[in-house]
Amino acid sequence: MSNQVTLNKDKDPEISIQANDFSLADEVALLEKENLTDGAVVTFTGRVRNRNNGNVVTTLTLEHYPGMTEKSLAKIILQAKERWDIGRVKVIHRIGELSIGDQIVFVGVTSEHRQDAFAANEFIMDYLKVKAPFWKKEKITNAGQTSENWLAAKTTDTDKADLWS
Amino acid sequence: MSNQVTLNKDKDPEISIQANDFSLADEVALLEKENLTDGAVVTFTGRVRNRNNGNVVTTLTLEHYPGMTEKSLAKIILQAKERWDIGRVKVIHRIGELSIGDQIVFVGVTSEHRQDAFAANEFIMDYLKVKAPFWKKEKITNAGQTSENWLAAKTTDTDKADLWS
Amino acid sequence: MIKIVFFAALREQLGCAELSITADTVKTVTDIKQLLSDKSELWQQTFGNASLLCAVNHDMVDGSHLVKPGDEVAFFPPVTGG
Amino acid sequence: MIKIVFFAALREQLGCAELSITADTVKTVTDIKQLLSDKSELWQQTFGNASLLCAVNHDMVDGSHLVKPGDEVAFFPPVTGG
Repeated sequence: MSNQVTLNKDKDPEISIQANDFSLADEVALLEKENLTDGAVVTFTGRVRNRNNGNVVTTLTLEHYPGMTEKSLAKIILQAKERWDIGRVKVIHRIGELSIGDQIVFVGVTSEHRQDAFAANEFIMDYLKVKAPFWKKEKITNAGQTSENWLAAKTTDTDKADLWS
Repeated sequence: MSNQVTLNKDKDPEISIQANDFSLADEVALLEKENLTDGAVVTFTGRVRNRNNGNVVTTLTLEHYPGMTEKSLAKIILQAKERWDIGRVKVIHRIGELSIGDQIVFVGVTSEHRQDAFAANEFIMDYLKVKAPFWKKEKITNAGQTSENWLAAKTTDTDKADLWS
Repeated sequence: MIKIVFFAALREQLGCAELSITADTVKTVTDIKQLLSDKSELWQQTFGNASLLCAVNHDMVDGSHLVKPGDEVAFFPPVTGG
Repeated sequence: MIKIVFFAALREQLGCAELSITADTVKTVTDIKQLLSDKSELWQQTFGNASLLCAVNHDMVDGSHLVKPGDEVAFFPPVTGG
């Protein structure tokens, strides 16, 4: 319990779990602000697609496990910093109901040399996909019928994350 | 000669060589506009660093070979499209005199699945570094003395590009 | 007491988001699973799913992890964020 | 005629951005290099640099590439953009 209080009080500026949308430009501006040593900035933005496994998606709802989400992301970022020579990092993940085309997730990484930012960014996304406690439920339409489904985890995501270890 | 005229007339919307700055937000908005199939957007931005090889950099001047630049970038983008399942691509490279912190280069790639956009983006940057005819001259200050130097190509860049072949 | 929380499809299948148990009879995560499975056939079937994950105090653990009073134990399906 | 262009450090070293030669006496890129090297000691030294690259009509080529009237031949140092 005291653990959670600490997490909330000293909110990690590298991580944000939020219902609101975010601005890519603002996030990159923060990564670059008064940062004249890092020549490379790599961003990943994940968005809601209009189709998934052949179904027409109408909305996507993101659930998460408050507290553990932040802790797992902080651990992933720390691992990335141990492996690569990177500067600043920001991870944003949205929760709640999202529509087609909406931004879901943002990962931004800066580094002096580009290969570090590329590798660290992809590593963070790969680990987020299999270790951070988020779950997606999609509302789909099929032959006029609407239904809601929890997405199944993909073995391809697990396999991809395993490639880093 | 007729070759060049054709290149200018049908200006490739995926490539821009320009003296002016660019807006990351605008470029990403164009990559995402009416694009509801691609869930992944990866961007790379390269900026002028304040130090290089231990010297204090004051300005960086970019020269290029008009015509060949566009042709070589178009070829690199084509190779990326042949290798990965990607959606939209944009490559911007600035020319002329730039200051510390200025944006130099932008690569944006969208894809349905994130690994394609990550790989294609890094591939385009790696090939641009060793195949596109740009040259950097930096103005540096060392012990109060200002001098201008053409940057030397790095074998690490050549080695990194070779990893893709 | 040990607080137990459920997420996503698991929460919906069980029709339960959170419950508490006394720590007297359980030593490990596997003990908690067994205790919950004994509640009803629904709970037994649900906890028979081998892919279920468990976290104690926000860290992923396996079945042999020891639990103690005050712990928060979470069960959930494989994650699908990003 | 064959148009020959130089870029970056090479252009500055030679003090020349562009020149033209008649196509009569040259068959390959290597022939052009030899012809230019014969201009002076400066040109000879400069073209002795093994890392120099060559493009004909905007495509990278090696020394054995055949040239013809109307071609644009470029010489330049290894590239350093990005």
